[in-house]
Amino acid sequence: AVVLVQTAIGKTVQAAIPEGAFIHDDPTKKPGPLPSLLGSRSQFEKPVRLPSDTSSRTPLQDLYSTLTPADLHYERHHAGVPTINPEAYELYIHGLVEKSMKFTLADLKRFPAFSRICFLECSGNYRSKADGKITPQGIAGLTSQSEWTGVMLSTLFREVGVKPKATWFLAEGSDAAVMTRSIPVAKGWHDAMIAYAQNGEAIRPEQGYPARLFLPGWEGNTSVKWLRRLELSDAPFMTREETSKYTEPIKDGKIRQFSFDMDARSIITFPAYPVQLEKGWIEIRGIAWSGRGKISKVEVSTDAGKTWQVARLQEPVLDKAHTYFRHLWQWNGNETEIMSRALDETGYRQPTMSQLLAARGESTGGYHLNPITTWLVKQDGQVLNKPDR
Amino acid sequence: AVVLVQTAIGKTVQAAIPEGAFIHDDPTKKPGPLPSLLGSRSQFEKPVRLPSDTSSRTPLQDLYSTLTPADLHYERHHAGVPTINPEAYELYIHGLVEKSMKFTLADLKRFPAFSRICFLECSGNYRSKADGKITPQGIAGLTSQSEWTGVMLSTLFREVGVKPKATWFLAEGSDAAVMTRSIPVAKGWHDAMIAYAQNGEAIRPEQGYPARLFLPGWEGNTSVKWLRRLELSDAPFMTREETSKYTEPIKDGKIRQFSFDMDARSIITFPAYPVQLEKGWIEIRGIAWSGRGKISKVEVSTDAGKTWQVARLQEPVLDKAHTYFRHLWQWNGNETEIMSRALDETGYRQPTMSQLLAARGESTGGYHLNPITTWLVKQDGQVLNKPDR
Amino acid sequence: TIADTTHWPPTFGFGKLATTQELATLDIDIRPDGQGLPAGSGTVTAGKAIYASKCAACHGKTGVEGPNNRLVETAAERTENYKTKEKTIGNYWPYATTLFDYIRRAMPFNAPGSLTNDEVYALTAFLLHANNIIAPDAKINAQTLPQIIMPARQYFVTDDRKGGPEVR
Amino acid sequence: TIADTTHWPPTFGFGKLATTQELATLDIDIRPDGQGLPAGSGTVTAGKAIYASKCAACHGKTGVEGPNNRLVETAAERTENYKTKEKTIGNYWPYATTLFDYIRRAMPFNAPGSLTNDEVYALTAFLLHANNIIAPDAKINAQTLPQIIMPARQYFVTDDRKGGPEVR
Ligand code: HEC
Ligand code: HEC
Ligand SMILES: [Ca+2]
Ligand SMILES: [Ca+2]
Ligand SMILES: [Ca+2]
Ligand SMILES: [Ca+2]
Ligand SMILES: [Ca+2]
Ligand SMILES: [Ca+2]
Ligand SMILES: [Co+2]
Ligand SMILES: [Co+2]
Repeated sequence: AVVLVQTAIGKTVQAAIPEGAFIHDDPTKKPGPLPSLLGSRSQFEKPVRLPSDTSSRTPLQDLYSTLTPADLHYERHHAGVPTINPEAYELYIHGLVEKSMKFTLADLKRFPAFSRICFLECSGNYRSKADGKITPQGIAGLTSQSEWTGVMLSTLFREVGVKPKATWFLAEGSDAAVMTRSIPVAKGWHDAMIAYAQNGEAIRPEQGYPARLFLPGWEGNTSVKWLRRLELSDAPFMTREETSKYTEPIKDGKIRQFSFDMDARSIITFPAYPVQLEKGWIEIRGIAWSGRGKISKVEVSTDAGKTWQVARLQEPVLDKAHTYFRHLWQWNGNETEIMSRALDETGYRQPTMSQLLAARGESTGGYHLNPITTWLVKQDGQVLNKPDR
Repeated sequence: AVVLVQTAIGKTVQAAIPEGAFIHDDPTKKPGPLPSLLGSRSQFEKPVRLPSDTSSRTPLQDLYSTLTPADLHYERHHAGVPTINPEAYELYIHGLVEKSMKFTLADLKRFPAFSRICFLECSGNYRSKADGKITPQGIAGLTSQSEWTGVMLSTLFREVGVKPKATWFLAEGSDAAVMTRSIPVAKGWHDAMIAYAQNGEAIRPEQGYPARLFLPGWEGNTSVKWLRRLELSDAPFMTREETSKYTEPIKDGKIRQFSFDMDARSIITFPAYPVQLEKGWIEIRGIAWSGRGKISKVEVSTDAGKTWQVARLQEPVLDKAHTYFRHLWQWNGNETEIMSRALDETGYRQPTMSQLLAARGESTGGYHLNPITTWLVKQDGQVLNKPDR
Repeated sequence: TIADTTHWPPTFGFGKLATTQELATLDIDIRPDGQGLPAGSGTVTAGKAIYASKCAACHGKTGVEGPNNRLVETAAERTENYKTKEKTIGNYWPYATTLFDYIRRAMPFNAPGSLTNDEVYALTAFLLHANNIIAPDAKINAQTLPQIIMPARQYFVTDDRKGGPEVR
Repeated sequence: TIADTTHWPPTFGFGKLATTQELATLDIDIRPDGQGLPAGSGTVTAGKAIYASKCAACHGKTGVEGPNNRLVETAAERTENYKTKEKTIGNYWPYATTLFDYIRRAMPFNAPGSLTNDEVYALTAFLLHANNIIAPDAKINAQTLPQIIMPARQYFVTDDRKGGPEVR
């Protein structure tokens, strides 16, 4: 397989590696940089969030699986990202407790720790665009997934002695919004965490450094970041974020409050706008999740909803976690619509926008919208988001 | 709870937020930075790898769970990190195949994809220091864990038509070492991947950007990075890395070759040098892993090996993955030794260094050493690594 | 619960007792029943002046114009169903105490936590009046504020969904 | 295998056929049976000169001194058990073909891939002679190189561990 040639000066040169390979940037011809303190992305990869004044969205279409690199985790905050010195950090727990206490960050880390992989999602995670030129990041980029580590709130409840008549607690942040939400004590005992680590390392500033409340499966706003105080009480506090915000008009003139669970949802992240599709075999890919438990099934339709097939789920399927799904499809070049719908272990099946509006009324506001996302595949390979109504 | 005071100018000021809180850096008093394109670590957190000329080690003692942030993933390469343009990238598969083929990166991504969380470990992952002043990073920092995504090699084997008489294949990188290893074809069919993504995003340059071989549970060097070529053959190629390197002297004057599986191992990462320990309740924490399957149990001793207790394992326990263990211990301030040992599902139990040397002979070289790590806890709270013999 | 606490000690002994003074500093929340409200008071007139200098730039001259969140419902809107109009204090806030709590902790946006309690009472009075909820001469303090019944109170219901096939 | 391929098409049709020319360029490996060895040849004398100019700086004047990897076993060491001495080509390399393959692909470290095939043959001859494996006048080429029996060949055994309780 090695070809030999004679050069002018009579030497046998190694033609096995041809002229082209000797160019300056042939990586086999020059040792590269030595091991370093910290890595960085390839110069050829530049994934970024999509920022607005109040949030920044994860580039779902650029990710290959369910973990979100910490610097691409979505952001939503109400008065910017505070800078908190971990040496000065303290978490107070008081109110209906035996002992009002404060814990330094070092204290929190000394308690028995717990880790879990979980999604986080803003309950305002829905956008559309009339011309269909919107990416998965634009539509549903206010959800991300991390491995969270911290102390179970139940451990701290034990330590301070939560009184039996405590039914709610206030969680308060130390950002400039001094963010507050009321949370049922039952959630605190069940699976709430005070998280100080994300994907193996300290939580990032945008995610609540040095410590946050983390409520698996619940709307992101309730997982109060930069947590400074928990007050146990016998009633909710009716803060601005659980009255004026994060509530939604439903039927009969009512407004739904304390809608904590994130409903099951899925989105195809490939193929999606702005991908230019080629005919032939295509692996449809996306994520599905439910705040109420495990994803039991994801169904995919490649014929505008006429028939549905069961997609493959990436193992392990975890509780309240983004679950990657994949489905093989042979595209023959005809115009069609592709879509996915998630089913969770409670028996819930992700609805269409029409079903949602039929159930809740027309003016439902911007929260807790989890409709099936439909992608229109045009004959020329263009993929556009089909407006939901 | 709010105290009111009268100021000189007769106004009621909000004493609920005291003088101190009005200082410039009170995060509740000034909106912070707005949402951004990319996040970064808190200015107070500076985890780094520990680089040498040939490798860079993961700061195990700074991590809170089993995922390694990509920029802290250990590095080991033999001629630096090449820069590879993903547009120019091609993977060739040839030799004992029906069709010799080449695949661009885009081609690789079109095939059905697969993800899994797995550790990677250099088989030279062992260091000690006579004075015991060595961190988990120093002792065993050549292992890290990521979620890897790519195409199963079996999928590509199907596509090129691997011939039945192919028993080995050569994997070749495009770094300046043009790294080569011979791999049994059976591993290729079983669980080998061509990985192009790590923790959700494109693989980092130090981990083989844009694509690498990934062999779950096998010594890191076999998972050839910056992969450019696979040649199917009926015999191993006996490259320098599988003869002069990555082999180890054993008993009877023999040298063990093709020692692929990483033996089960564990290490306590807290408390560990240079931690200064305080009396009282301590959660002993660490990681355990096996290249041969799942960790079935981790045992911890806090009395120099006289008695052993079963540690809690963080769920889900995954195949060939770092498994976090935690164990509660009340330290009374007396000098003692703490240690952990991993058991895997084949029934293997992590040995002491004496057991290893008894089994392999005294001059075993630097590969595949997985002894129990012992930490000496001194009365003054100092924690030192106890030399292994 | 996720942790198996069977073999845990009754207390780990980490953390310290919080002092009353520390809690007084931090415990700034106001409950619907008025718990947490400080001494002091405010009038619509006083609030109008403070609003003009510290709030109008972002919420508009009359609380309607923006550029930031609309706070006030116009007289014309009052006859419509709340669903057809923009959210305001008049049509979407169930508790008056929330207004005091939120303004004190988070407004003005560029200088949160800078208002005196009297200023907050006055601004609360002004905004309640602007939304036609209290009289122009009402005086707002720890006793009167929790008594106010907000127009939107009647609409709020607690989510009772528990999963399952039904879309709600 | 992990993928369920039951419903897969026989081929996905991604990728292209590789041409013979492309493979000739990349296929630089040498097998123990000599497959892959190019035409050309080299002598100990020629190798000695090239070694002095291109290798000695890193591996030492006689291949013993370093600073980088020791390549040569001294006469004194030859009598000892291989375990007691530093690894060298003489005591730890099972195949002579590996030397050609490795030098050609990876050395000199600062300019890998820059040697001609004749230079690689010559360096291989020189290093084999320096380790007392071939005669000073031996000529190394595609026919002779695979014939050489390396002293360490006899020690190599394939790992046969499969897990289980025994420590080996
Ligand atoms: C620099 C701009 C700015 C100034 C000045 C300002 N605000 Fe605001 N205000 C905002 C923004 C932005 C929001 C929305 C914050 C959010 O949603 O987190 C807001 C929200 C509010 C809300 C809640 C509205 C809702 O729909 O829930 C009230 C009430 C409010 N402001 C009152 C005031 C008062 C009273 C003042 C003066 C003391 C004031 N604001 C000054 C920008 C401002
Ligand atoms: C600039 C320094 C440098 C130069 C010049 C150099 N080498 Fe090396 N050599 C190294 C290093 C470093 C290694 C180890 C590389 C590794 O382990 O990945 C090495 C390894 C080797 C090995 C393998 C040794 C073993 O133990 O496996 C051989 C054989 C070798 N070199 C031969 C040569 C020859 C022949 C030349 C001249 C053509 C040469 N080297 C020039 C630095 C150099
Ligand atoms: Ca709104
Ligand atoms: Ca060695
Ligand atoms: Ca309170
Ligand atoms: Ca404030
Ligand atoms: Ca070949
Ligand atoms: Ca080369
Ligand atoms: Co809600
Ligand atoms: Co090995």
